[in-house]
Amino acid sequence: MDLDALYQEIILDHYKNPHHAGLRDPFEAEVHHVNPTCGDEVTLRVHLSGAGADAVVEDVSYDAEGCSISQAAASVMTDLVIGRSLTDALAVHESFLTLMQGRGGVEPDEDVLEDAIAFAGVAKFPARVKCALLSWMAWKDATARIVAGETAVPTETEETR
Amino acid sequence: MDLDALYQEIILDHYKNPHHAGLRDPFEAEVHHVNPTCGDEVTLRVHLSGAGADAVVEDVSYDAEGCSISQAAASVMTDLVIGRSLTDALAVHESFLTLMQGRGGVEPDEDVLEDAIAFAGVAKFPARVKCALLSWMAWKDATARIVAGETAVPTETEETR
Amino acid sequence: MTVETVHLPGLLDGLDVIRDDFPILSRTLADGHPLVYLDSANTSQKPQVVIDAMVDHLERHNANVARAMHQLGAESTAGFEGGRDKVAAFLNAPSREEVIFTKNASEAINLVANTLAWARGPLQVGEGDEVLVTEMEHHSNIVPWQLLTERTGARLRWFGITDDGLLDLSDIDELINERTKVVSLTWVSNMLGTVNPVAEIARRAHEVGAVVLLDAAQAVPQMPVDVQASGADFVVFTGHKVTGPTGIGVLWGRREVLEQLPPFLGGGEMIATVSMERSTYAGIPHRFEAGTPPIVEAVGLGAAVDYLAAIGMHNVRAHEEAITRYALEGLATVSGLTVLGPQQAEQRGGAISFEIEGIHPHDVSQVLDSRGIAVRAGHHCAKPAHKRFGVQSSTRMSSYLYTTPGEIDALVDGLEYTKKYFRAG
Amino acid sequence: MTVETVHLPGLLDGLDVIRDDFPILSRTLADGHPLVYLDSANTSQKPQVVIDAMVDHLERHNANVARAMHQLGAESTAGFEGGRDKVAAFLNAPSREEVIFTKNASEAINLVANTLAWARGPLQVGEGDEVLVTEMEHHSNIVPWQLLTERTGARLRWFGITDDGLLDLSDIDELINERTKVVSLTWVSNMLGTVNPVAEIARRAHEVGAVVLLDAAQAVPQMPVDVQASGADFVVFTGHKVTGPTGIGVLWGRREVLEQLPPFLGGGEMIATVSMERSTYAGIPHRFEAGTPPIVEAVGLGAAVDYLAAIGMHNVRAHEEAITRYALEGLATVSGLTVLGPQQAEQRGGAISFEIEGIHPHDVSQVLDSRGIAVRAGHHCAKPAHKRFGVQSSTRMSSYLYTTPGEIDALVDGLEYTKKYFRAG
Ligand SMILES: Cc1ncc(COP(=O)(O)O)c(C=O)c1O
Ligand SMILES: Cc1ncc(COP(=O)(O)O)c(C=O)c1O
Repeated sequence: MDLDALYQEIILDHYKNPHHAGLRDPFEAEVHHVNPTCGDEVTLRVHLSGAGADAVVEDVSYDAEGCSISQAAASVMTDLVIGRSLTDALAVHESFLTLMQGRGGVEPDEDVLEDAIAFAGVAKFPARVKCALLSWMAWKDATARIVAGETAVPTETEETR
Repeated sequence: MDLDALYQEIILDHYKNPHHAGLRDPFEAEVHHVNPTCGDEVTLRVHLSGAGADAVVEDVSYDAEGCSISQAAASVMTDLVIGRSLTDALAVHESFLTLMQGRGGVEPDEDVLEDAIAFAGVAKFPARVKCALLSWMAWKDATARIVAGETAVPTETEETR
Repeated sequence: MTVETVHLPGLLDGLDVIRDDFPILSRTLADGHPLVYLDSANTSQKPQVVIDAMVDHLERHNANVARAMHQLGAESTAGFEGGRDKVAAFLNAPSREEVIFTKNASEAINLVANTLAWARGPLQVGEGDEVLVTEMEHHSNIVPWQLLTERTGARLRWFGITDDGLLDLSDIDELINERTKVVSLTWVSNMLGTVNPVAEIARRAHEVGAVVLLDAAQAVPQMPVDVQASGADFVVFTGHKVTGPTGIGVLWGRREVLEQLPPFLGGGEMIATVSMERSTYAGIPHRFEAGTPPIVEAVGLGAAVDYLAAIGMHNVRAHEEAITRYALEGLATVSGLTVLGPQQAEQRGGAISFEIEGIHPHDVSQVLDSRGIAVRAGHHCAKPAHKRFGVQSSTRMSSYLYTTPGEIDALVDGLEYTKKYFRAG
Repeated sequence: MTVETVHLPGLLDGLDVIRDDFPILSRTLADGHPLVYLDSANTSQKPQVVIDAMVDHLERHNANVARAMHQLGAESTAGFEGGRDKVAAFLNAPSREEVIFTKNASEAINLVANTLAWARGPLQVGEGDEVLVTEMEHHSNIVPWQLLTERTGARLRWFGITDDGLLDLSDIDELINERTKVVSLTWVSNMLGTVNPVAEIARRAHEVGAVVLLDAAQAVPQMPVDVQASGADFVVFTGHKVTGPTGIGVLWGRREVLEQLPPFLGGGEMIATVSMERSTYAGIPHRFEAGTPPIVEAVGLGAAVDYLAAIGMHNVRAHEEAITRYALEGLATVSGLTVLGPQQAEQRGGAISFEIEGIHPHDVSQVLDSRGIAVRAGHHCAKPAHKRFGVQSSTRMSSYLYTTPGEIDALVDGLEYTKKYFRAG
C-alpha cells in the first residue's frame, strides 16, 4: 500500500498551512457539514457577487476539524474556486468529484485541478474519499442555497453523502 | 420414518369416533386455544364439582377443528379425566405432558395413561407434539381458571405454548 | 431425480446442472428417500455460490462496514454495498440509495407502517385516514397495519376475494377514496398463488394521493420485477426466498417518499450527528439502517440475485409456469382434491394450496414427509384468506427453479398413497 | 505472529491453537503484511466452527422454522431453537423463552423503547416521566431513547462522566427519582472501556420502580455475564461481537416484564390468531419475533457461544485483562499519546481509545493500516463521550481472545512509525 501516494507532499503542506482558513464576512450562506463516520466537521461560508452567468465566487471561508486529507482538501478547494466565475468553479468541482469517485482510474487534468491533482491517490482509498469531499460538498451546498435565494442563516447539520 | 408408530390404530379410531365431543352445559369455564402454526382450534368447557381436595372432573366437552392427532388427543383426554378426582386428573395430565416432551425417550405407564400410551410415537415427531397437547393444555387452562375462581366467560384466544 | 422423463415447454435448460448447484437437493432423508422439496414459497434452498460467497466473506473479509477504515473494513464495505448495488440493479431501482436493508420482509413493512405514523406532513397517517389492504395478505402485511391504525385512530379496510381466488375489485371506487392514505397489497399471494394487477391498483391509489406498498415477497423470487414499472412507492421482499440467506430483507422506496419519512429505529449508522440533547439523521438509505447491518447476509443476497439474474428471471418465470401447469394437471387427477385459488398457471405464482376431503393437512403433509416430500400444512400465515374459503388450513406445494416434473409426479403419487393410508376417497 | 516471546499471566493457554481456529487471522494484507486485527470491539472474527455450523445448516438442513413440519423443517427448527437454548444457558437466563432474537443490539434496544411507549399500565412511558441514560453510551443506546422521549413527551436525562472516565454518580439521588421509568446504560463502554457498577445502579433504579436495561454489547463478548445476577430487567447484546454472525442480536428480558409489553413489529410468527378485524398475539419469545427469524444466524450464534463457553468466559476475561494491561503499558511509552478512560486494566474492558498529539485519528489508522494493523478511527458511535473529553474523534485498539502480546508490540511500533511519518513529537 503506497502511503506516499496518499500523503503527497502537497497535501501535507496544505494540511500544515491551510489557505483561506477562518470564517469571514461578508457571506450569503453558511453551512455545517459532518462526516458521520468520524465526526469530522466543517463550517463553511460562501460569498458570491453577481448573479446568473455573471456570478463570481468572491470568498470561501471555513472552520474545519478533521484529518490531513479533509483539511488539505478544504485549503486546496478555496485556492481553486475563490475569484473564479461560478460556472468555472462548478466545473472544477465536477472535475474533482469525478476524480474522487473514479477509484483511481481517472487521470486528473492538472490545468483544471492544479494542486488538487495530489488527491488522485486518495481515490484509491475508498474510506478516505469522504474526507476529501467534505468541504467540497459543503461549498456546493452553500452555493446552491445562495443560488436558490436562501438567506444567510446557519443551516442544519448535513452529512456529506 | 415409522408412520404407523405415529398413526396407531387407537389414534385413528378416536379420530374417526371421538368420545365426549360437542359442547355441553353445565360448565364453569370455557376456553379457546389455537395452534398458531396451523390454525387448529379447540373450544373446551370444564365442569367441576366440589372444591379443593374433593374436586371432581364432572364433564369436559369440546368442539375441536384439527388433525387426527389433535382430535384423537381430545377424545382420549376426556376419557381419562372425566369422572376422576381433580388431583388424579392433574396427575394424568402431568404424565401425558412428560411423555410428549420426552422426544421418544419416556416409557409410558399404561396403568395411568391407558389409550393415551398410543401417543408415545407422537413424541418422536416434534412438530406434532403441539397437536397432541392442544386440548390437554386447554383443559389445564380451563381448570386453572375455575380453581382461581374465575367465572364462565369465554376467554381470549390463547395459543398453546 | 436426475433423469427426467417428461419435458415440458418452458422448463429451464440444464435443470440437472441447476440442481447440482444446490447441495441440499442431493440429501437423503429418513428411510433413504431422496428429498423432494416443495416448500420453496416458505423458504428457498441456497446454491453453492451463495454459501461460498458467505464463507469467503467470513473467512477472509470480515469486518464491520463504513466505520471501519482499514483494509478489511474496505473489503467488507465493498461486499456489503456491492450487495446493495446488485439488488438495485436486479429491481431496476433508479438509485442504489433507494435500497434499504432490513431483517426480513416483515420488518420492511413495519418500517413503513411505523414511520407513516410518526411522519409529519402529507404522509402522516392519523385519525380519519384509511389504510387499504386485501383479504389475501400474509399476516406480515396485515398486522403492521392493524397496529398502525389501532394506534393512530385510522381505519383499516380491505379488498375481498372472489370465489375464483382473485381480488374482488368491484368496490374499488368506494375503497380507494380521498381518505385513503396507504394501499398495501401483495403482488403474488403466498396461499392462492394469485398474481394481482398491481400497476392498475397503484395508478388508482395515486389518483387519490395514497402511497402504495407492494409485498413482493413471492413476486421477486419468481418473476422479473421492475420497481419503476410497478408504479409503487414501496416494494418489499425477503432474502431467504430468493436463494439468499435469512436475516436480510429489502425495502425499496421512491427517493421522494423515503426522504419525507422520519427515522424508524435509532442507533449507530443512522445518524448525522448525536449530542445528548438532540440528534440529526443520515440520508437514505442509512437513515433506516440502525446498528450493524446484515453484512454477510448482504454479500449472500448479492450472490443470490446475481445467480438468479444469470439464469434470467424470464426463464425462471417460464419454468415456474411450466411446473405449475404440470402440477395443476397432476393434482386434478387426485379425486377429492380441491385447489384453492386461480386454476390457470398463467394467472398465478408457483404456490398451490389444496384440500383433500376428509384428511387434515397435517396428516397429508406427515404422510408425504414420510416419503421425503416436503410441503407446508397450515394457514401459511394467511388465516383470513383461509377463512374466506371456509377452511382452517390447507396443504401447500410450492416449486422453484430447481423443481422437476418428476418431483410433481412424486407428490401426486404421495397424495394417492395418503388417501389410501387414511382410507379416504 | 506465531511465536510469542512474551508470556503474560492470564494469557489464554494454547493461544496459537486458538488463533488457528480463526481462518482470517492467517490472512496477508497489502505488501505482504500479516493481519494484526485490533478492531474486535467493532466486530469480532469468526472461528471455523461457527462458519462450519452455518454451512452445514445451509447445505443440509435449510428450511423455514416452526411453520415447516417436514423433516428439514424439524431439523432447522431444532438448530434455531437450539441456538436459543445455548444463548439462554450462556447468559444463565432462568428460561429459554426470555431470550428474544433481534437483528442486532440496536434493534433490541429499540424494541424495548418502542414497546414502552405503546405499553398500557405501569410500564408505559409518557409525559412527565424520565428516562435515564449516560453520557458514555453508544449512539444505539441514546437515539432510541431520544426518539421515545420526543415522541411521548417524557424527559431524557443522563449521568455524566468523571475526568477519569468513570460514571459520575454524584447526582444519582437526583437523577434516579420517582419520575424515573427507565434506566438504560452500558455495562462496558465501547469507547472508554469503563466497566460500570451496573448491579448497584439497577438496585437503586428498582427502588423507585424503574426498569433497567443493560447494553451488554461489549460485556457479553468479554466477561462472564449472568443476567440474573446483573439485577437488570433487560440485557442486550449482538451476535457479531461474540464470534457469531451479523444479522442477529439478543434481547433477554425478565418474563414478568416481557409479558406486560405489547407487540413491537407485526407479522408472521408473532400472532396467536389473525382476522381482518383484529389479531391476538403469541406468548414470549415469539410475540417479539415477527417474520422469518435469523435462522442460520441463530445456528451460528449457538456455535459461537458454545465456543466461548468451552474456552471459559473467566479465561477470556483474564486474557483480555492481561492484553489490556500490556497494551496500556506499551501505549504509555509513546510520547504525546493520551489514553481516554480508566488507566487500570482491572477497571476496564479491552477497548482502548487514545489520542496522539498533532495527528488526526484517520491519519493514525491509515498509517497503521499500511502495516496491516487494523484499528478504528472516529467517534466509535460515541460522540457525546468524545465531546465530554473535548475531542472530535480518537483512535481505538480493541483486543479479543485471539490477540497476542506480539500484536500489541506491532501496534506500539506502528504508532512510533506514524509519528515519524508525520514528523510529530
Ligand atoms: C456498547 C455498544 N452498544 C451497542 C452497539 C450496537 O450493536 P449493533 O451495531 O450490533 O446493533 C455496539 C456496537 O456497535 C456497542 O459497542
Ligand atoms: C407474501 C408474503 N409476504 C411476507 C412474507 C414475510 O416474509 P418474512 O417472513 O421473511 O418477513 C412472506 C413469507 O413468509 C410472504 O409469503
